[in-house]
Amino acid sequence: MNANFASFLYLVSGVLFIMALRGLSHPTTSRQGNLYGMIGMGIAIATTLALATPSAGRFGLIVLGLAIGGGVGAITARRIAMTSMPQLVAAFHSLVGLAAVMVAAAAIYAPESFGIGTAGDIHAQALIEMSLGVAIGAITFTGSVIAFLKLDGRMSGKPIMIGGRHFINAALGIALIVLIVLLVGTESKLVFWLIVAASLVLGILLIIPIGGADMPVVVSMLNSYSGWAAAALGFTLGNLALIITGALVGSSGAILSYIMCKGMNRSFISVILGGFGGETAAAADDGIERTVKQGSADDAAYLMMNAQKVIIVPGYGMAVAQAQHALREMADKLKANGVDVKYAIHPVAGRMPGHMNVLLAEANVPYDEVFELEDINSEFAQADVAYVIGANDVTNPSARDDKSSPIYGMPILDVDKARTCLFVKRSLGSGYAGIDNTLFYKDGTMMLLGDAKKMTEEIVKAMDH
Amino acid sequence: MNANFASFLYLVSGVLFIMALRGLSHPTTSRQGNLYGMIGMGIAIATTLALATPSAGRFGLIVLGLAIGGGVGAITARRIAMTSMPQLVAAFHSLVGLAAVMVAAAAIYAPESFGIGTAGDIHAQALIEMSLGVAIGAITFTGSVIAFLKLDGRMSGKPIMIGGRHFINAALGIALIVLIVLLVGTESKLVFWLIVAASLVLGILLIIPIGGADMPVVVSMLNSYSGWAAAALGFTLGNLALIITGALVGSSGAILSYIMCKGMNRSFISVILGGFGGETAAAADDGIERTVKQGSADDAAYLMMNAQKVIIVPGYGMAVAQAQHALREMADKLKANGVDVKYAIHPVAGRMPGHMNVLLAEANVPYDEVFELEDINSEFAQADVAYVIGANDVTNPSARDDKSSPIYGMPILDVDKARTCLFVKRSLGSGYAGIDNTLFYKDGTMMLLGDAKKMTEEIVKAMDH
Amino acid sequence: MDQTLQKALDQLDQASAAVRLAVQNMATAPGGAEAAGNAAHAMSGGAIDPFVFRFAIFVLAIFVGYYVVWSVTPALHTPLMAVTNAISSVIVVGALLAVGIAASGVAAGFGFVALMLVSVNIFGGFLVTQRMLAMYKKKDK
Amino acid sequence: MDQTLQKALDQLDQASAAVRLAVQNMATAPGGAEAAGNAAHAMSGGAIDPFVFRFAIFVLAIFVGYYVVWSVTPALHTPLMAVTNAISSVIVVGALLAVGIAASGVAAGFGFVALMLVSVNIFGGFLVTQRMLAMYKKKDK
Ligand SMILES: NC(=O)c1ccc[n+]([C@@H]2O[C@H](COP(=O)([O-])OP(=O)(O)OC[C@H]3O[C@@H](n4cnc5c(N)ncnc54)[C@H](OP(=O)(O)O)[C@@H]3O)[C@@H](O)[C@H]2O)c1
Ligand SMILES: NC(=O)c1ccc[n+]([C@@H]2O[C@H](COP(=O)([O-])OP(=O)(O)OC[C@H]3O[C@@H](n4cnc5c(N)ncnc54)[C@H](OP(=O)(O)O)[C@@H]3O)[C@@H](O)[C@H]2O)c1
Repeated sequence: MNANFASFLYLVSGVLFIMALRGLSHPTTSRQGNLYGMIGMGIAIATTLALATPSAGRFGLIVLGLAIGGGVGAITARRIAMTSMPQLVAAFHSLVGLAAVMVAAAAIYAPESFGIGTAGDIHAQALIEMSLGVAIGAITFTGSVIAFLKLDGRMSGKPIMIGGRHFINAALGIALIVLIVLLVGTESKLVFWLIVAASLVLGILLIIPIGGADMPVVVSMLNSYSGWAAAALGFTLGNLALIITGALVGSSGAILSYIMCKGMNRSFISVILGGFGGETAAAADDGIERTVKQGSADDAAYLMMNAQKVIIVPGYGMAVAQAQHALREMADKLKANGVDVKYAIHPVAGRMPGHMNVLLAEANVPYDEVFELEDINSEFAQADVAYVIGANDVTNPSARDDKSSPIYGMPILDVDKARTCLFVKRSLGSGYAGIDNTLFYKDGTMMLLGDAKKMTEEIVKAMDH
Repeated sequence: MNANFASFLYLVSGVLFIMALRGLSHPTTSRQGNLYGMIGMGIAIATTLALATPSAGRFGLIVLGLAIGGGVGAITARRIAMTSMPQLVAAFHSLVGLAAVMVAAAAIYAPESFGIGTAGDIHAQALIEMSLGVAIGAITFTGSVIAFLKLDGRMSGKPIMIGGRHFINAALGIALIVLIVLLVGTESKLVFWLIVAASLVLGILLIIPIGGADMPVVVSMLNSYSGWAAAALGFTLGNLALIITGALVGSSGAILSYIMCKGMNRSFISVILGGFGGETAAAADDGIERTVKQGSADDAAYLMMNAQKVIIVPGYGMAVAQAQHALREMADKLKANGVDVKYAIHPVAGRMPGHMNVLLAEANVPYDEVFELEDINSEFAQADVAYVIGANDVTNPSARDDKSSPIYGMPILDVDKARTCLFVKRSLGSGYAGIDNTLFYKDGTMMLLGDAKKMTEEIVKAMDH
Repeated sequence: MDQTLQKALDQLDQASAAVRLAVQNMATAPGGAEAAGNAAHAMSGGAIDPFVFRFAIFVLAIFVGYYVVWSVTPALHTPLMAVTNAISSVIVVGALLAVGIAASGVAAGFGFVALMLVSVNIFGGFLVTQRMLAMYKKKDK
Repeated sequence: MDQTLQKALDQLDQASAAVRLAVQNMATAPGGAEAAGNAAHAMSGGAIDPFVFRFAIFVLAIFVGYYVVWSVTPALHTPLMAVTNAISSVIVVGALLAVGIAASGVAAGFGFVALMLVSVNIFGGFLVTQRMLAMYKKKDK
């Protein structure tokens, strides 16, 4: 195929990827957007094959590789539980990172095939671009593996703080720069692998001090990294699709990290430096005896069935308990009874952006019953019941009222303005931020202690009486 | 200067232009944005000079050209009345269009200097790009001249409908394509000038059938055209700044045209085909006698001074009468008296997008007292007085209620929901759309017939009593 | 002047023919074309390095990314993460090249591993996104 | 194989030197470099035409324009028209080239006219925008 035409097709696939992201501006256009993305990927693959015209044997290898990987991918995609999305995304990022390293290695071992010079005489520019790509790729790989392990609970979510880690990281960073300069000078394969090794270690060291609960920000940041790695290799390969996509993915990850940090009212730097958020922080016990009004499923059923307006506030606990289907059933019962039911989603409810929305969508909750914070917050004042299920921090009034609180300034859902506030959780323990929630002890609050799913199911049963 | 570095600088200036438009997302950042634009232009000019390294004589010519043009431009910019902005923009567009033609001519006469081949052997691709640029440029030129004449009242705003004009336009279009093919084949200068001539005529023919009041859409469309012409020449000259800017300007003009058409609830095609909106259509006289409540400046002053909330709705008549300063004075008096004063701007009030905002800003009305339709429309129900000054169509309830009205479906400001609606205009005549406004005859309406400025001044005086 | 140019161009044509021959001889190692390209590049002097263009494309794509991502509705942020992950696997382009034409077996091997890894992503990423998006439904009434 | 290539490259160097000479001779008419560039382009075969890059840049800039203009607040639509008008006068680049180095006097003349026209725009456009924007003030309190 003519190189110009090929470049044009790569541009087309880059534009299709833009359209894919653009589609996500609304649920109705999103499916078509995803289709654009698939077509773009198809065009990129077909163009490369037409350009490379591999021999029959090599072509067989390609089909084999695509089939094995594709099969694994397709099965994973079908089987994965929606609640495991954060882990899945982290795992997928690690693959892209490692693939970037492998591609760069292939380019170093066969520079002619990639048009970046001949063995022993690779263009300096290509070497620089490549080493950037490989370093970022390797960091993405090990970083994502750690994030995956922490999110999947296979590794403790506790921050692992190694003494002098800032010093070690700085040393590794300097070593990386030296190695890249060396690589450009000597083009030695050993130096190349040293770069890979240093970056792999750096990836681990950068992520282990970050607490498990901060992993979503990390995953998004690694997403951004994988984009920059792809863009760097795109420069080496002179491939427009890679450059455009790399920039898109790079921006996207960076913006999502920013949105999350803003939603938590924390600085990106403080997240990255780590040390925040252990596993499950115990409730602060300040010795003051406070009374809590506890209720039963029957009480809750009675209250809601006689309400005019109920707003449901889901949080991380709903995801853990997989309570979304039971919740939907409960809402159906209420609606059948003429109650106005809405869902209120805080921007950082759950453990990744849009987490609650996906789970509710999975349970067939129509998206036009689901509202964002700024669109629904004023309605709590008119609501009879706020049904808070597995959410905690996102309702904590100290973020609004108590200047000394570590989460002060984070926007919250004003559930305390509702006539009654039902709180479904297993204990009086705190949430992700490890801060006591004063709402539990308020007059209008009724605690429904128990697992989110079980409790909701019991309420549904009680509604039938 | 190194060609690579020059290209990089052109990219920088393109990015600065993007930042210039980005700044306009908010008044506070807009001034800085404009500064970015100036810096970008400075970089583009300096880079070209460094690249071309003209002889001393030629350098003198350049300084002379910049000085003459710059002087005229600066003086015009300082002297022009804010109410003449539509004309000014049209006039400026015509300059860009003509300049594009001249640059293309220079390229044809000295192809080597532009790196597009040698005389008699210019690259076909460059010829195609250039003829597109020159054709669009010439259309922009004459089209903008007509728009300027119509907007400035030097030519009747009435649509001039030539018989068979669609046929003539189509013929000219086909002739243009044939000429372009010929140019690529023969590279004849005569053919080049024929292209210019045909495009100049086409520019005139395309715009004269369009009514004066539709000129804003035309100006915006021509803005878009001038962008595409610049981009086409950017391809010829291989200049990144031109390509990027052309695309920016092209999109911008297209989007503004779209916004205007949507605001008027008309299709772009119907605007372009022309024939709509004569000078001042007489009020529809359907023979039915309808009573109108007329009031005096004293009545108006009394009503407003005793109101709690007054919403001011300016329209085209305020611009014509230059009543913005008097209006501001009146609002000051009201505010001093404890009255809550806000301004409501319809998206197509006046004769160009943002027209009213500029005029109010000129009269020192703070922009946080000025609201867009969707942000203020619900407040009319709580307002005691809606002070409609020189606006008409944008308040016409038939757009909301009467399916047979030609403007049915256009969003309007619900001034009829205010307790009293004061209407300042010179007669019971209609506005731009030529449709009778039923609001004049409603109970809550009081007509203040007279020039907008004089009437407002009288009201201000009456307030002092 | 014209003659000098003519002579030069003739010589250039000769050289070009010779290089073409050399390149054909080297079918297995396509680095020759590259070398010739470079020589030519130095000659044409004023020509602009493709890097500049690529950089411009990169910068503009960042702007596009910035705007397009901010326009994504928060409710779809999880699918956004999945789909950006899926499209970041265009790196498959490099893997295909390595498996398809790399002269060295080692390189082809690396390419094959990359290809497998990234295929997981391509299929997994788009399909899981599709699965998620299929769940977002409007109230049916 | 290596010898053939060596020979070819030697010849190429010769040719290149000759072309350089020719180009120097043509200092007044820089078209020569272009011709040499083209010959070289055909040779390097796989090289990508700058047009493709420019087109990519154009397409991405349209996306950027689309988003950036929609993000402009309606209150500033009039300044937007003025500023886009001002920046569209980067066409000054072509005018400067024509006045600065055009071999033909006619071309330089056209360039001069273009330069004058477009200078009106540059200064007028930015200054009138500045004047307008200076008027947008917040409530002072
Ligand atoms: N969404 C994001 O992108 C993101 C990213 C990073 C960090 N974060 C952080 O995550 C937090 C999210 O707030 P949130 O209100 O959704 O969650 P949260 O504050 O972490 O609270 C979750 C609550 O759910 C309860 N819970 C856990 N398992 C449960 C089960 N099986 N049944 C019932 N309840 C259960 C827990 O209380 P018990 O132990 O008493 O049951 C816990 O208090 C915020 O602090 C946010 O900053 C979010
Ligand atoms: N903004 C845009 O971008 C744009 C673009 C294209 C078209 N348009 C169209 O323009 C119209 C704008 O609506 P509009 O309500 O602002 O204006 P309008 O409907 O055109 O009405 C303006 C009114 O001002 C009155 N008037 C004129 N001179 C006056 C003076 N010296 N003193 C007092 N009153 C005076 C006229 O009535 P008298 O003759 O009785 O005084 C006229 O009815 C819409 O139809 C819109 O579609 C707008």
